[in-house]
Amino acid sequence: MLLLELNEVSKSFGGVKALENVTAEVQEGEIVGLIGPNGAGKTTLFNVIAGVIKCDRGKVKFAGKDITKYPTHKISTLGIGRTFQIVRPFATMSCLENVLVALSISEKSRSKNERIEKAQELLETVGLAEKEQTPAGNLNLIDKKRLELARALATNPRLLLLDEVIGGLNSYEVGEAIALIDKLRKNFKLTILWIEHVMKAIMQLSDRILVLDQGKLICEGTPEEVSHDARVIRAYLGDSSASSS
Amino acid sequence: MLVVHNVHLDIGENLILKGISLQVGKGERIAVLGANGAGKTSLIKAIMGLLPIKSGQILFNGKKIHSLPPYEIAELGIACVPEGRRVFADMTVKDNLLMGAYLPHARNKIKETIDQVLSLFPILKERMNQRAGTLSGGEQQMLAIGRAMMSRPQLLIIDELSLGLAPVVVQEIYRVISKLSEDVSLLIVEQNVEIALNNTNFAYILEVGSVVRKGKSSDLLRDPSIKEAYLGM
Amino acid sequence: MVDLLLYLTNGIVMGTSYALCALGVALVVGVMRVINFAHGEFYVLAGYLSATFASALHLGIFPSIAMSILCVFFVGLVVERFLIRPTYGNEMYSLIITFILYIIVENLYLFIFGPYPQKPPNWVSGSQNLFGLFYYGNQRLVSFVTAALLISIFLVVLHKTWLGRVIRAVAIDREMASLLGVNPTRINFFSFGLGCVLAGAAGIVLTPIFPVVPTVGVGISLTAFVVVVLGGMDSFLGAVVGGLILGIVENLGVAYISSGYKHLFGFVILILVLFLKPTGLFGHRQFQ
Amino acid sequence: MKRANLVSWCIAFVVALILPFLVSDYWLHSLISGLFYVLMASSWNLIAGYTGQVSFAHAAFAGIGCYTSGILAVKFGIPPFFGILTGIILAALLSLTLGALCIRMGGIYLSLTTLGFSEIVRIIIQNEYKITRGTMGLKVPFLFGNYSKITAFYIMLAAVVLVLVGIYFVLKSDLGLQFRAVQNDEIAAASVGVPVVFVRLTAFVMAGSLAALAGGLYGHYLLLITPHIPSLDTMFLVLAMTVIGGMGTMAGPVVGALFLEILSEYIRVYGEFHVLVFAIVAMIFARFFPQGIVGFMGNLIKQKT
Amino acid sequence: QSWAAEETIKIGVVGPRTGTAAATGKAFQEGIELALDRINKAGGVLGKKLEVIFEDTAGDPAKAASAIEKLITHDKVVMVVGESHSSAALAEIDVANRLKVPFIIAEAWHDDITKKNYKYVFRAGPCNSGVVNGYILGFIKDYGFKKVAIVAENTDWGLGIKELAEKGLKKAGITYTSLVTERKSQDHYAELNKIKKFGPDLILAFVYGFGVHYFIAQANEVGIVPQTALILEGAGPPSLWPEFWKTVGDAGNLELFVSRMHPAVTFTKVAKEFREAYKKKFHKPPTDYKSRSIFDVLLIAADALNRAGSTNPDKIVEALENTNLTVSSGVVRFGTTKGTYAYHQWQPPMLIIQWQDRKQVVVYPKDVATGKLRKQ
Ligand SMILES: Nc1ncnc2c1ncn2[C@@H]1O[C@H](COP(=O)(O)OP(=O)(O)OP(=O)(O)O)[C@@H](O)[C@H]1O
Ligand SMILES: Nc1ncnc2c1ncn2[C@@H]1O[C@H](COP(=O)(O)OP(=O)(O)OP(=O)(O)O)[C@@H](O)[C@H]1O
Ligand SMILES: [Mg+2]
Ligand SMILES: [Mg+2]
Repeated sequence: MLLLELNEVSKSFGGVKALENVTAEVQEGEIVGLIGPNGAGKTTLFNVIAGVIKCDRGKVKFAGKDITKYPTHKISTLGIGRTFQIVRPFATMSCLENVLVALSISEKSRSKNERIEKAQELLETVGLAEKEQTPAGNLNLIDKKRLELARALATNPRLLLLDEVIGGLNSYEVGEAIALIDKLRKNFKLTILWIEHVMKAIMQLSDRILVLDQGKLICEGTPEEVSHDARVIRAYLGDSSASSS
Repeated sequence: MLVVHNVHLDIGENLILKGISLQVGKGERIAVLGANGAGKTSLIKAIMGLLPIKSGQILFNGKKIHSLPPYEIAELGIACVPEGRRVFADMTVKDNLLMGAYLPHARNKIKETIDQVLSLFPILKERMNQRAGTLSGGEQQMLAIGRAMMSRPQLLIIDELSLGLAPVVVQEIYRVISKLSEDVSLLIVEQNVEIALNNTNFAYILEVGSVVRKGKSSDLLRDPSIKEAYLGM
Repeated sequence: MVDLLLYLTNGIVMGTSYALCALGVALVVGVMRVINFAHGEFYVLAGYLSATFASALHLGIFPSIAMSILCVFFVGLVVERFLIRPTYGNEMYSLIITFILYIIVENLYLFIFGPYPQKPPNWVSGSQNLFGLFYYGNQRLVSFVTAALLISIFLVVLHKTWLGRVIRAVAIDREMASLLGVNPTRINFFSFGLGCVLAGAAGIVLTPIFPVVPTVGVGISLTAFVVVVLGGMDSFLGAVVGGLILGIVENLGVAYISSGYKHLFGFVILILVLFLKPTGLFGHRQFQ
Repeated sequence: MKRANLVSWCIAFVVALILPFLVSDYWLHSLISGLFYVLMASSWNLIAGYTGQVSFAHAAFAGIGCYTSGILAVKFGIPPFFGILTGIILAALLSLTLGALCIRMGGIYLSLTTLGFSEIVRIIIQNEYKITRGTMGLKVPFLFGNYSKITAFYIMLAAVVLVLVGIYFVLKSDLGLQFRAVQNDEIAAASVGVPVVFVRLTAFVMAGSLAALAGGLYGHYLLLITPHIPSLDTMFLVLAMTVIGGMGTMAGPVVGALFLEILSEYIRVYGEFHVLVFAIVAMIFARFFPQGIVGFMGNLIKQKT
Repeated sequence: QSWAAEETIKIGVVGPRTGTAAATGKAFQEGIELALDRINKAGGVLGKKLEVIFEDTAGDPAKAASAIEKLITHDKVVMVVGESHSSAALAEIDVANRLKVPFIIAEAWHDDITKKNYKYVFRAGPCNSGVVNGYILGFIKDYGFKKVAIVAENTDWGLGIKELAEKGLKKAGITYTSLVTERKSQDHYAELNKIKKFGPDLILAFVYGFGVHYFIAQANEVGIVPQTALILEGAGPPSLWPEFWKTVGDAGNLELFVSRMHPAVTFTKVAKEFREAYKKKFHKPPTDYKSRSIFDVLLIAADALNRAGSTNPDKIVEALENTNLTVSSGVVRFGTTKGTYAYHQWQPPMLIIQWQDRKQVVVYPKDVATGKLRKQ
């Protein structure tokens, strides 16, 4: 089933065209990688989907509903969870409370104790069980990223947007993270759209990859197809015609 | 001239630079290459005094500069074209250029330098009284380079020189840059590996905060493993 | 018709000094992202000092003005150094600090200068028959010309001199300016002092007409805030136009609605502008 | 709530209960004013301390509360109890409107808009003297029955206890969690589904209504309401009390309000300068102990253990 | 402290020491010192020394109410005197009456203060009706003014006196117009423009405080005063404050004001003594007559206490009702018939004075006039 649909999405900041006519689809159950050079507009695309930024033109549809003009919190309750490239924990609140904030919305009908249990469960899933009372601001970056993940999962998402969750990890940790994401995806029946510049990870885990460059979707396909696409190679290695002088 | 020695740098708990060393000699053109998030911009920010380093040393003409504020580093003769160009959008092109010559030693030779810069980038001459924010991306990049030139630096650092620019423009800018390097040493950060290697003498390749390769640009250009490394396959 | 002309004239005259004062707020907001709640207190300080220097020290009008401005500048620098600098980057904190500062200073004035209005001697006396239609105080006309002149000088300095260029550059992008060799802390320091001087200049120009009492400062600050929001917080031109608009609206309001509501019009405009166009008439940037 | 905390709150409450029998009539007046400021500061803390919005309209809402009820009592003979209720409703509606206008923008814009609103309220009260009696002050009846300070004290105390307990439960509820989330990071809060504007608006309306309650009770105790209640001077006191006590803590505003009120009795000898002394104390706290008395003591205790 | 309390009898004074009318506080302070000197030299009251506690009202009714309450409940004063703002006084009399402590008002003019017929409230000072009907209207008629503009501040006093003046003018068939203004407003051009269009030959300014200075200066700038109209300032002291000439400059020439004191007019022997004592103590002649007003009420209070022979409030009230005392402004006798503002009221004789080349010239009542009214 078609879960997310982007139709000619455009967004510019002053003169910068961060997104230009981006049209793409994500099927339910897929894990889709989003790559592209720095400043390509990947994060902006996430922000548009999540409603943090409103696009200038185009349409975003989620599960058949037009959510282009929805406010962020409503989009979240519809089932889109996300993490942030630059982590944004609720710094003065404990890890448990961070997750409880999300549960207070997504699990309104449940009792307080049930919610606390669920929050503890989620923290355990991402490996933060020991730190549930630690203020989120005191965590190290990796733990903050874990917390982001737990918090996003607590919104009961159908679609999870992950923005560079692996960035900054060493190769051992990357391996662990990949395993975690894979596990979550199965346990929670998630559809995932993720941005990553650790190619190893993205190639290994994604069903499909979208490539953005200067705001335009220049390629999409399986990891295999994408890695052999001329435009993609050019976007990374440069246009050889420019270097001829 | 510039010596970066075993620099470590954290942002929060995240280790961004893990012992980087590099050198820029007089009159050299050096490239720093690497994928997204490798730490190139952070390195430049560290050199310019915008980010504090945790350990290591940064020397410029033998003087330690790693604990100086940016404006003192600029005063020593390092100019920088930062990522995203950062022209003063609400000011005219002319005022932007003049701001480049803020430092006293540059202000004395302002006429001379401005002529020089305008002869390198003739297009700016036509835009002198236009608001910088209304320039196209390429023009803004030229303005940013021109502005940096206005301070008559000994070392010019450019982050993401070709980012967001049309190939023709990139070509044009590199042509100018190569003329520049007669008086100025250059440290250029690029993702566009091929272009960078074609236009520099020596290159360092960064990966997750460390230098993984270094060598003469021409040698690296010929190395097939480089291309591969960059698509991560 | 004659009435309207009088109200317009008075609006423009008053509006010009509003603009002068508001330029100081615009400068400090633009460069430092600080809303100085005590802005009007510098107006009051200049008023008191010029009156004191003229009467107690028997200085002439102009020497006492020059000395007052100098003092205001130094007081501004001291305030920046010890109270504002620790708040950099936290605009709510600076707002709270300057709000408390306003209360302190207002009460200090009461303590030092007493509750009585004080004014420096008029620069000129008498009045003019304007356009052959109505009489208008000479001091007001002279004050208007002075304020207009000061505004022009300020705008010229801002756009044509190194100092102005640097101030604008820091206001647009502090980090970039520092990469070009500008010490932004020093520019903050200086800009705050200059902002205070602008408030002081308005005080100097207006106190011969409206003597100062310890409590007028907050009204001046509020007027200046209304003006910068109206014009756009990051626009100096906006402050000038905003000042004129406010002056005219207030005068028409007083004339045709009620004098008691004089200051209400400004706030109604403030709220409307914030609602309809948060960046103000000439502003681009929204502050967060 | 931690046991030690609960115990200290209970002790404070019991002391408060017997206090009227221990102090002179005159001190009783100070205590009642103190309780009024506890209400004001605690409710202002709800927006400033817990959702990070510096509103300058708090005193204005207190003014709306007391003038609404006062005018209803004077012109239509409506008993203060219903008048205060009407005042609260009016304040809620007005804060809803004002909040809807400016809360989206937040930050400095909220501060400036509320400042403007507060001046508008003051100017209207001062100018519509035919209804409000302007600076002359409106004479209003006592809360109910015959004038008695003891009655006033207990009514105020009851209001304070109710409000504090209410605030405590709000803070412990989902809403409180969301307040803090919004204060920490709006965008992150929105992305987990917290309706940011709604949450801030709720805090704003709650605080506005509570201010109206405080103002109404206080006005009918004073028997005379003047534009001094909705003035920036009152606003300053509320802000100073919260800052000195400690923003973002339950006890902070209570401690701050009582501390300043009692301090004000001792610095009365400075006559016209007592505001100056207040302001200097507030400045010292804001500048050197931004976490306030409560935060400062908390840190001290933490350091010792 | 309790030791001292037994040694003295305490009287409270209420008045503005801060805010826009702080000058009154200063005048009160001077008058209090002189009165204490005089009373204590003559043996004090009830055999003890008299002590005065002066509490600030800041001119704000709410503060005034709590100030008088503090004096009575905390400082345990036996009487309260003073006040110069009607709004504040109207708040204070309720407290005084509720707590049953005699209160003699010196300078709050609103009729309602005594019209309420409170048992414990007296006024030994001007009231609006007395001033308007007894002096201002007579002055207008006698000097043949034809068109009057009234400018009143929006306070109890301003609005009250404006209404009385309107009534009187209407009855006398004199055309008038009235404007209400804010006490604190500074720019009066728009209002003055309206007045100018009306074209009066007299402006009655019922604005207390510095506002009236600005008004006069600006009226001169726009060519009304004294070119086409004279101005009569209805509250007195602001025209006597040192800041007056600094602010209005030459525009103050020919300005008229209501006063209770003039060096050349001495109603009683006490007036002379006051003047001498004042000069001796403060090394300058008295200017603000409110120093003398407070002096007088303190004498009245001391006299009543001595005659009552105790600090019992009801006895004091009785003694006050039987007052027959010569003070600086005349012989005090309080009215005792209930029903009107004249109850517990004593209206002192007033003067209308004109500034002529910076000299005070009494122009009304004509029997005590020291010179002629100058219109140009
Ligand atoms: N709020 C904003 N205001 C102005 N420009 C913006 C804003 N957000 C993003 N941009 C610009 O839009 C472009 C795309 O940015 P975006 O953050 O989406 O890139 P990205 O693909 O996520 O890059 P990265 O790999 O560095 O995270 C950049 O040029 C950026 O400077
Ligand atoms: N403020 C920050 N907080 C946390 N992490 C950061 C911050 N700034 C940068 N980083 C991280 O530091 C690492 C290096 O970033 P840097 O910007 O130096 O890379 P770069 O090589 O310039 O990459 P790019 O090609 O995107 O410009 C990245 O993983 C980035 O996510
Ligand atoms: Mg990104
Ligand atoms: Mg970079």
